Amino acid sequence: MTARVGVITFPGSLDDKDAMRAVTIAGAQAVPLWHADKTLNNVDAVVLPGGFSYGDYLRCGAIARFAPVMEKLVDAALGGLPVLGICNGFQVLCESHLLPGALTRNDHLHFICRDQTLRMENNTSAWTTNFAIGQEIVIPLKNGEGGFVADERTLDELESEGRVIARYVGLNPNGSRRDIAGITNAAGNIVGLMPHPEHAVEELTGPTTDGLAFFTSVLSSLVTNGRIAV
Amino acid sequence: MSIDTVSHAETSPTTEQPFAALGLKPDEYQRIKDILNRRPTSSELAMYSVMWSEHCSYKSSKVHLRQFGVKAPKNDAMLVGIGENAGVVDIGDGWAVTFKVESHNHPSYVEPYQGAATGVGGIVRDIISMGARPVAVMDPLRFGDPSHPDTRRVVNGVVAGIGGYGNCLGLPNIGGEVVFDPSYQGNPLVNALCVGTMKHEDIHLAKATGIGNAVILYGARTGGDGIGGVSVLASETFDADGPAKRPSVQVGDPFMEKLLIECTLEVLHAGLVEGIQDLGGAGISCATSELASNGEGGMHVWLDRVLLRDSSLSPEEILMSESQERMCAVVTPDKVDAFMDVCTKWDVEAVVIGEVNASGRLTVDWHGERIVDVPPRSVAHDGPVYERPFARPAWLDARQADAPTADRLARPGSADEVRTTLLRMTAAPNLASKTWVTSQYDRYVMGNTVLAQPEDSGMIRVDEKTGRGVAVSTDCNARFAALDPYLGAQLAFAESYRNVATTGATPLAVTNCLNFGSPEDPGVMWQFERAVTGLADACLDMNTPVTGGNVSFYNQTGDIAIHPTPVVGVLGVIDNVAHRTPMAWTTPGDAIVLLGVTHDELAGSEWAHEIHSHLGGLPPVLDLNAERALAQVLIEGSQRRIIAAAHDIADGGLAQALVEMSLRARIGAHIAIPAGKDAFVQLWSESATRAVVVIAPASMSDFAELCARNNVPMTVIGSVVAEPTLTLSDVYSQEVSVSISELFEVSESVLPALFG
Amino acid sequence: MARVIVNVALKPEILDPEGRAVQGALGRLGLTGVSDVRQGKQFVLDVDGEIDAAKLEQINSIAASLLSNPVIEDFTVQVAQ
Amino acid sequence: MARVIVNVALKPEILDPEGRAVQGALGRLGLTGVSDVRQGKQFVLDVDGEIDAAKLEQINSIAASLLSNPVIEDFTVQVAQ
Ligand SMILES: Nc1ncnc2c1ncn2[C@@H]1O[C@H](COP(=O)(O)OP(=O)(O)O)[C@@H](O)[C@H]1O
Ligand SMILES: [Mg+2]
Repeated sequence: MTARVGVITFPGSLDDKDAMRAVTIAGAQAVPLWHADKTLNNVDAVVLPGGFSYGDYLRCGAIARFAPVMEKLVDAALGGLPVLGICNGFQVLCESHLLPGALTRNDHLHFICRDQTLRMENNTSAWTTNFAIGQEIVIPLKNGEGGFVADERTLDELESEGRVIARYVGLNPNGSRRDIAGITNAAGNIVGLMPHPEHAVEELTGPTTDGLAFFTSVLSSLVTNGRIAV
Repeated sequence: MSIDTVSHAETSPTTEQPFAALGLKPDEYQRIKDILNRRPTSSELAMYSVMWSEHCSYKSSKVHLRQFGVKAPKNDAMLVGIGENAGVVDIGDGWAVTFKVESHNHPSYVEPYQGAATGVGGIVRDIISMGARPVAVMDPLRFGDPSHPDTRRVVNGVVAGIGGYGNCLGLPNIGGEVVFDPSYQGNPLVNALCVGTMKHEDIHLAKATGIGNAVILYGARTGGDGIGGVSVLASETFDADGPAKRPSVQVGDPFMEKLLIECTLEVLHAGLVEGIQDLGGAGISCATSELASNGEGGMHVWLDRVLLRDSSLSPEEILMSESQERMCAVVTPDKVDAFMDVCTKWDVEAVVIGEVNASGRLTVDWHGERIVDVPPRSVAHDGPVYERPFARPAWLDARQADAPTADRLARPGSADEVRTTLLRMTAAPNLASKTWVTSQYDRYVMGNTVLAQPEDSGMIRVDEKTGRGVAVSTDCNARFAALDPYLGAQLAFAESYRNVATTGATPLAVTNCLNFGSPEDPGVMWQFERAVTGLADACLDMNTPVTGGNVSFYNQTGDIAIHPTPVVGVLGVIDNVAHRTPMAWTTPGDAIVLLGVTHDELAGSEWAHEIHSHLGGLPPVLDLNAERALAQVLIEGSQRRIIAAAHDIADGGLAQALVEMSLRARIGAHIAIPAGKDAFVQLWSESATRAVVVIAPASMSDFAELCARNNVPMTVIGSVVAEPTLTLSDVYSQEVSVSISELFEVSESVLPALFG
Repeated sequence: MARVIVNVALKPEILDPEGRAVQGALGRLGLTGVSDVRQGKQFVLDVDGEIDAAKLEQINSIAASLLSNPVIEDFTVQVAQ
Repeated sequence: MARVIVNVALKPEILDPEGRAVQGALGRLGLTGVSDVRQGKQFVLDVDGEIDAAKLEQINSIAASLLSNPVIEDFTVQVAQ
């Protein structure tokens, strides 16, 4: 059985089609989910895509958090459903308190789009099992509010529990505390990532195909955890 | 508040009206009275004044622009030509592409962020109103002197505005231009281009057909912002102390526009729409009169039904409001409910404001009273047409005589001087890396960007299954146009054409944005006429029709006009984007080949500008047959996969092309200046119709045959090396060598230091 | 030390997309009867020494040029403690 | 109708790059002695009817959840005329 991976579209989501393409290339079935629906359609995992949900007015992710579909998602995520929030999706996860911390305006005040080197620091979360620890990858980064902040205690906790999944290498593109590019929750099923793996899944259009492993990882974890049969 | 109704106008013929304040000339006002056989109501006056403004009516440019139609090459690819919101071309496999460039110059000086943002918004709505999904944007920009204190404000605001709007819409930015010249100090140019794709059957036109059909206004509410904005702004010259009146500017809402895109494409694909029109300059006046006159010729509008943001607006203001993010659709009565459901799904407000009828008139009521009753064509199409006087400016002879010959402008004459010049040119703001700008734009969204900045053209995959795609470039060296506007426009076209061919795509169609000074100046009008003629002649010769464009006049401060800046965009098609030619070499040992011939042509060059602040002489000569042959080699070489990399030679000459290729590749090259040639001329001349190509040894004989068959001169000038160094040998008998890290440092630091 | 507060708001006739988005969200969260929401910026400046007339004049002119664009925005300047 | 003003500011310990950029620009424009600049948001809500205790409570809770993010921001609510 192929895994069904849902991709939620909020008004203003932009990378939803890209996320669906990435899911498909990884070998799963992409299932579109709509912000106003109160169902997750029996999917095995969910991607919250990048973009500017509700124009990113007020604060990125602040309004999307209150969308009807999010009620279902929060429950399911707390119940172990693998969830990946990319960029705006990461912001929604923080605003929903599924992940700690917040994402703030880039320290240089500009939107930035670049091919970003990351060092993978976790290969136990649902979305990172197919990476090696210490592996360096290059995937696009594009955000205006990507600076990860949290209080020192939370940061220390994330570090000591191995919940920082990836760090910026070389240039820190947004002023993120401790160069953090992505984190996971304690259970390892919910991951937030500022850069965009879905834009690095094809030779022709991405800087690399390094992003694909995030999507194949979740398929592996679903099998390992017995959430789907092989 | 009393309403000026039609019947009131009939009975009060002597009422004084502020036609002059609205920008109408006495004879234009008289013409309105002749058309109506009475004085216009205030609402009618508002409509005529915005629709007959330079910006909306093209009254000064029309007589010249006709050449694009008259001289249009017979080209089967053209599905929709000039006159619609944007032209449409067939790219094969049932796919069609529409693209257009538009200016938002004046508003971007007054409020750079919002001016640029709403410029992107406006062109995107033109594309959706053709039925296409927007898939990419580009932004040709011109700013004043980089070291002028005001330039920083304008650059930062414009770039953030283009990024802020385009990024939020989810459209990849795949190219553009950033050029600095003091001539743009008080008149920056913000041109925005959008590309859209659709299947042939999805093409839609702006016409109101079908008697009894509903006219639906949907999108943002109508507010008091930008009333008369574009039309008044775009038709007035700023006086020397800056903007004389600071008219209201519109604020863009890209989120609303994103909803509008999705909503519009959904109603179009569901077959719910008969005709559609975006609301740009002149707002409801424009949309209703154009829809009506392109259809059966009659429409009635209940203006009080328009949803307002500010309930105190008068009917005149509602008619003139240029609030952004609105569209107008013509829908059969049985489909109105379905249309409204789609709007509700996307949280877009919509209301039926009118009905198509057989009256032949455009009538508008305000709370039951008739305030407009006009023939729609007289508003939309029969505006005044001016045959403005034009004359070759007297100063041109002296400028053309002022050639940058070796005895008049000091040239580098030793290896040391060449090295110094190479670094200075790499640091020239016009040549330095534009990463500081382009990194503020999302180029990845939608996942179909195959090439983007700093490549020669942007390239988008249109069909994910077959790999069919399009490439687009925009170019213009306005200094060439200042020296000779006819040739300057042709050189702009040739560069853009070449940039498209360089990436392996076949040029198919042209759009343009003609940015000039005041049409009331005969010298400017002459530049305009020459540029249009040059472009039309070149397009005919090269079989690439002009499918649309935009004119921006009054780009001048006091008596001083900007350099004539005819920005030309060329669109090409490529069967399989996997075969595109990138600009960077990758493999040590590959040969580096110069295509074309280099003459001593430095007039209008970046070298003359940057090193000597000089502008004089005659621009490079252009041979369109040679240009076509070069393109043939570049395209066939890409299709047969015998070109490993290619880069066109333009601003900054061969030297700059090699620097850019090295920076992109991060590995170096060893170049030998051909024996018997002057190193300086070889490196910095800007002769047209040249490119650098990279050929693997195994493909060399095939490539040589290809060049010979097409009569394209080729010279092997060096090879790719593994070391990160660009080495030039035989430079006045010595060697010049620069590490790529040094070039990188120099090139990347310029714009951040100026504007960061 | 004095604290100066500069509030910058879009002019009433100018579209405020952010305010509109907030208004929509308020409705969805059950706060009804909100007829308008405008979102502005607030700058809090800590200035050494006294704010005399000349200094206030200077702050006013900076508020009119750097902190706001008079084409689309209004501002107020207020000296607090 | 009542007007409610909600001011939202970054917590003092959170870096405020916009405030810092303004501070830098103030110096370049010749306004010296500015020891700190913070940039916050101001929401002006026009609410129909009276603001009673229950309504104020509701607005407070929305300010704490929607209008501000307690991880990084503080807010104040103020009823004006
Ligand atoms: N404002 C801009 N927006 C996007 N891309 C830009 C912009 N300005 C320049 N570029 C890109 O930077 C690259 C270099 O520009 P330019 O030197 O004008 O190229 P060329 O000389 O090959 O036409 C091109 O890929 C161009 O599209
Ligand atoms: Mg160019």
